[in-house]
Amino acid sequence: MAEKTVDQHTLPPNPEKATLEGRNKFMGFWFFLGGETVLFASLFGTYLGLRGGTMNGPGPSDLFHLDLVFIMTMILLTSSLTSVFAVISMKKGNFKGLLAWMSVTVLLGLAFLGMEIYEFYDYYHKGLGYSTSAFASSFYTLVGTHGAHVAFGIGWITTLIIRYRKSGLTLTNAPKFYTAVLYWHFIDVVWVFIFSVVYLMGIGG
Amino acid sequence: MGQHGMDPSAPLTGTPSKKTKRKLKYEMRKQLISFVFMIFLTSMAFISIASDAIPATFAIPFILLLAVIQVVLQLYVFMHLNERGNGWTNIMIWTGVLIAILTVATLMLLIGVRKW
Amino acid sequence: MSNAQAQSKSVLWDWLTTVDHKKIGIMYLVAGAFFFALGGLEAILMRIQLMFPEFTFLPAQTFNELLTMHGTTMIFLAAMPLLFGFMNYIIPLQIGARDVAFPFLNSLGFWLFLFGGIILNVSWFVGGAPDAGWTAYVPLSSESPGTGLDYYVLGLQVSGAGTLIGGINFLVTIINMRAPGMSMMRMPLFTWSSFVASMLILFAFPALTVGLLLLMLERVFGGQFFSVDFGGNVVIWQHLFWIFGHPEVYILILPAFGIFSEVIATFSKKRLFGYSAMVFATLIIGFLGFMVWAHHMFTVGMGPVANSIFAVATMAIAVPTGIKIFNWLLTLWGGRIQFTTANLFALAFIPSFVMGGVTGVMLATSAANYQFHDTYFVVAHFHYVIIGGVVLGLFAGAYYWWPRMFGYKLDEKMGKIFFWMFLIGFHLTFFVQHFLGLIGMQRRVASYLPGQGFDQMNFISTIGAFLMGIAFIIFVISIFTSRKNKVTVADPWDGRTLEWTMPTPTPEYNFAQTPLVRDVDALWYEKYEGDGKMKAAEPLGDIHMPNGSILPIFISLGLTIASFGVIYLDSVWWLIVVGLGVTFGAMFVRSIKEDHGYHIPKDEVLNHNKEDR
Amino acid sequence: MKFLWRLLPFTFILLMAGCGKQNLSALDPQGPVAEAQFSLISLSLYIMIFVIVVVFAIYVFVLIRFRERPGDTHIPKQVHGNKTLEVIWTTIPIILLLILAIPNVMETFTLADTEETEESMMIRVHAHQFWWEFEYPDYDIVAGQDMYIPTDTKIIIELEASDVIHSFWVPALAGKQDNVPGITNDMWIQADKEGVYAGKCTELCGPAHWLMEFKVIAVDPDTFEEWANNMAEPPYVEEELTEVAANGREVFEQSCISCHAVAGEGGNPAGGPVLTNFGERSNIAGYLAYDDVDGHQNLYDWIRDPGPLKPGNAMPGFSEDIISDEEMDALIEYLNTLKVLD
Ligand code: HEA
Ligand code: HEA
Ligand code: HEC
Ligand code: CUA
Ligand SMILES: [Cu+2]
Repeated sequence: MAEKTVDQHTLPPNPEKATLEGRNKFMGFWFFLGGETVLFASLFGTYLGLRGGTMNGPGPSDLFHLDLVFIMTMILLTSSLTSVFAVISMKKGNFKGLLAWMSVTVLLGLAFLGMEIYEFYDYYHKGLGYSTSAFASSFYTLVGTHGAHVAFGIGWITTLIIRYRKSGLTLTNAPKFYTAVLYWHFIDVVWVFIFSVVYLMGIGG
Repeated sequence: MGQHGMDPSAPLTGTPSKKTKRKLKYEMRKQLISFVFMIFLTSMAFISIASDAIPATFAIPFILLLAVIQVVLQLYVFMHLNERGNGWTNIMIWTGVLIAILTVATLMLLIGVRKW
Repeated sequence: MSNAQAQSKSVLWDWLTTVDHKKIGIMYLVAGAFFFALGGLEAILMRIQLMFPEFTFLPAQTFNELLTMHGTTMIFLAAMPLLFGFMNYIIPLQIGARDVAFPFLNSLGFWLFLFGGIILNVSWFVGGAPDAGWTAYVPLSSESPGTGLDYYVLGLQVSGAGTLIGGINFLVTIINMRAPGMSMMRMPLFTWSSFVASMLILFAFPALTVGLLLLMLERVFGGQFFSVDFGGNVVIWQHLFWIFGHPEVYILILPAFGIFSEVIATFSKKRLFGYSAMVFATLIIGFLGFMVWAHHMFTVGMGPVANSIFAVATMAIAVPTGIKIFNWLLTLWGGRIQFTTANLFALAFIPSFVMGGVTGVMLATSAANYQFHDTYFVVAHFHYVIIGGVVLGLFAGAYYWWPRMFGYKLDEKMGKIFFWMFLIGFHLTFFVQHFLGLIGMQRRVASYLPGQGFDQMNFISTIGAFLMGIAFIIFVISIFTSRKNKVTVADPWDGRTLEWTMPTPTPEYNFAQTPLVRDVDALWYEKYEGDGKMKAAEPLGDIHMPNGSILPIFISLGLTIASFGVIYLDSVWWLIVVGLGVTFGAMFVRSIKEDHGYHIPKDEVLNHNKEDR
Repeated sequence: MKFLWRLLPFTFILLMAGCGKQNLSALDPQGPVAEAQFSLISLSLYIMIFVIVVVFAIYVFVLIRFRERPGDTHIPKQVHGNKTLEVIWTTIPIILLLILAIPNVMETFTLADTEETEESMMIRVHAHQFWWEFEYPDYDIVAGQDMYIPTDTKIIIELEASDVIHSFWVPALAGKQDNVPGITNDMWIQADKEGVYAGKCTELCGPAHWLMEFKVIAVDPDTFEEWANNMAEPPYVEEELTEVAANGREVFEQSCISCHAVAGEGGNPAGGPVLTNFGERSNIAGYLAYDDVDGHQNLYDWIRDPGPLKPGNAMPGFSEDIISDEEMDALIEYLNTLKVLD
């Protein structure tokens, strides 16, 4: 594992992968996302298996308002872009920019989460309790697990921002920011499927 | 592992090389374009369901296709899965996707409601 | 920072906070052995109950709890952790690394497993253990009264998280931490098979996580996934369980295969025959392992097309497994076979496992499976593959690596007594069970009626179990009585791989200098083609080491507390908040406290190495 | 040599015939389904024995020939592998598996052929914790615990469950299928000979899982018709009852009929087995001897306190406060009269 001898304090092109720790973290995190893929697939499968089981309770077409969900999707997509900007700032050595873009990402995430909470609240008052039907349970569990991921991502990135607000970019924190961004993209990927499979297909057939 | 003597918590200084800068600029453009494209895809999906003009038999596969395209964009443009040295990462992600597909198909089809 | 942290604190504190993969490996072995004895004891109790027809040694309910806990304990808390113990200790040594990729997470994985195991077993003392079988089929499990099943769900969830972390750690370690020259195709087979097993862990455990999550939501929070009256479906659980469950059995067997490859090559003094075929076969088994899970569900009503596909896919696994069997045989062929205890276990594996494997193929015959399913024929099958494969592998590994891990050899004489008693007991117990199944005895029965022709065979089976139990006690005794057989050389078996290149006991940094690998069986190559010494890939220098941490225990403890909050939601729901607070708090501390480890100065390394040579 | 191969499984089966009880063992098939399955089992067994013999032969040879002898210190040649061998031991197992897989797939489809025909008959099997209910839609009758079928008739079976998963297994007639709540499964069986075939529940379903037994009783088609018609309208309804039995009937109508239907009256969906032909059971609750040494002690014990006899079962006990000993005798006398065949 001979390290390329570079001056340790000059900005490398990929600071997140400049150290062995960074490379380990980077790779381990990607693998974790591979596992998460199966985790969400299991939840999607369960939802798809049970979505017909509304048992006289409200079903997708009684509940979903596509326009709100469309806006949520846009917000999350945009937050994906802002986190990309954060990474580009990082690679440019612009730590302030990194923090700023990460903050924007968090804000967008919060907006998304707020809307999701509103959505659940609304469905609940339209008669879709968690125990109403198998459809209800599997819907809330799938979308809720995604929501929990968003919440965790927000907490994680916020912690990073606060912890490193004054430290500048270092070889230790670059991989941390980078993996957080990967996580955020992954959340977005999952949402794309929730949007298509749960909401659009729920309304469309 | 020969990193001793360095302090990993010291801030990195300097600016990226010209080459890196050029690459970043190019990347930025690529990402903006794919972002716009993703927005477009999402809107298409939305419209194909929201407007009653399009029959569900077409709309459903269509939106699923759009979702897949978006995911590939996310993975390769935003998350740089295609960069060199990501061989194992690719293997793990696509294995995960394969098993994910199997899982979803099974839970839709093989839960005893219909016999095959 | 210097080595201030490394200086002597109390021994206990050292073990509680260690992030050294060798110590973690040993902790896995100790905990795993404890749970193995526990699971074995449960088996013996079951066997006593089944000794005579309509025997009333145990109430039916207790029997069901025992059988559930026996299966669950053996699979999750004994077999897998024992394998993890060897993987932890040996993989870094075999690939020439000083450490694993994530020492902190490694320790977290261990503590999660241990706390999960404790949660599960607490159920015995508070109103009854889970009673729905290790497969916990709904709705029996979702509607089982009492808290037993809640303990099952949360115990497995916590320990499963530990396993997943462990799996990722091994994957990254093997990919990123190999010594120079150690290409993938020069890795020892144990490392290879552990690598594939870790891949299986990565993709199989999330399905279990979701299954357990759903079961928890159903039981505690009013979910309706499995309630037919609310549109639920009970087959979903079975799929989720087996999407995990079938790969799980290969997670168990592949590292054991790896152990046999090492032991057989070492003790026949030959290079492993068909190395690349072995690697390839391992990968194929891993891949096919994911395509066949529904062979546990042939009778559940999926339909003939689905049954046929899964039947044929399952049979296909016999091919790569056969490749491995024949390559082992050909490794022995032309060798100079030494009958050490380690090798006896490896040699006994071949016929025993083949017998278990071929009954697996019989089970895979879907139309005939309608007769076999859920009978003692299945019980016989899986004990043949698990004991004849995994458990013999664990014992082979123990005898083989014991000097490396503990600095002494296990007594060979007692070892051979243990071996023969265990082997005979094993075949006695489980061979007759094939016939019991075929002549009509279902599995998971708390007893059976007389006059069905079951009596003698059950009696024989129980006697066999006693033999295994006594054999195991002999083994445990021999661990203590063998301590005088000190080993001071680095390479007591004339080994082939890198774990035999460092002084005994293994220094905490493993390799004073990272070795340079020039062939498969790196050490053997240097011994017989080179000058007998490993080449170094780097100059001697300070060695970087990670700091220990107590946080993994706190993270695991927090989850344990939260689990009790879930189990007793009605009274102490606030424990969830407290527990998650502890967990996230510990994670928070970990993430804001940068920890760059410390260095062992070059001189100290030099001194140490001199002393031990 | 070839002859020997054929003989091996055969001797094995002979051996087993000594152990297995008749009409219970899967190795002693009594109908086309079990026979088909048995021939697959035999086929797979031939193949497996072949594999085992080959492996054991190489194994034993190697262990004897290449063991370390005292004083031997030579270093064996470090062979890398052999392509030809790898191909051989990849191909041969594939061929062996094909020989097994093809008939298996065919058989899997044959066994799944549950299309109803002119000659076939349909029975719906409901499984409960811990007893069985058999509904004959063509005859509009329901029976408990004993499943009567005509011989030489393809019986289509639909499987359902009311609480947890159970599994319907009659080893001598056919392999099992699961009774899954919320799902209807099907299978078919057929008996060649008259006889009583033991049936078992093969899915863990609670503490009395091991006692959830039943019987399939194959009778000739004429007898079956008689049985089915009499189940709909039992002859004993017309007949005069003895005084004791009439008293017993009163007790029954007071305490039992809410759960147990007799002659089409009483019962409820969450109740217990139909007792219309209870007098003809050979076992109570699937396993207790009907006529034991002490007369009807088992039946008496069952009604008094069924709990310990079948842990977790749903029938309540009736203490002496509710049914006196005298009434109990009458009740048992009455239950004995519930016969539809003679
Ligand atoms: C270590 C664990 C382990 C291993 C390795 C295996 C290996 C195999 N298992 Fe097993 N199995 C279990 C553990 C394991 N199993 C457990 C625990 C259960 C029960 C779970 C429960 O319900 O509680 C189970 C149940 C189980 C079932 C479901 C039975 C039922 O409930 O109805 C089936 C069905 O197909 C099956 C098949 C197989 C097959 C085909 C293999 C193959 O991998 C075997 C391959 C090996 C060989 C075939 C031998 C060597 C090969 C040759 C010498 C080449 C030539 C051979 C031929 C041509 C045949 N197993
Ligand atoms: C790794 C897996 C593993 C292992 C090693 C074993 C080992 C054994 N198993 Fe296990 N078994 C399972 C996994 C395993 N089993 C599973 C998954 C099931 C299915 C459960 C279910 O249906 O849900 C099962 C089910 C099962 C049954 C069927 C129960 C039923 O269906 O009703 C039986 C019955 O005979 C049985 C017996 C045994 C015996 C006798 C051993 C013996 O090998 C054990 C030998 C015992 C010892 C070696 C230890 C003895 C210890 C002592 C005497 C204490 C001494 C203590 C000290 C010295 C400190 N097992
Ligand atoms: C609450 C409902 C209920 C009541 C009331 C009830 N039983 Fe039962 N009975 C059951 C159930 C359920 C079973 C099946 C138990 C099992 O095998 O798991 C059963 C089984 C039986 C059996 C065995 C049936 C067989 O086919 O072998 C007999 C006999 C019997 N009951 C008689 C009686 C008599 C006599 C009474 C009244 C004194 C009575 N039962 C009252 C529910 C009831
Ligand atoms: Cu019903 Cu077991
Ligand atoms: Cu399996």
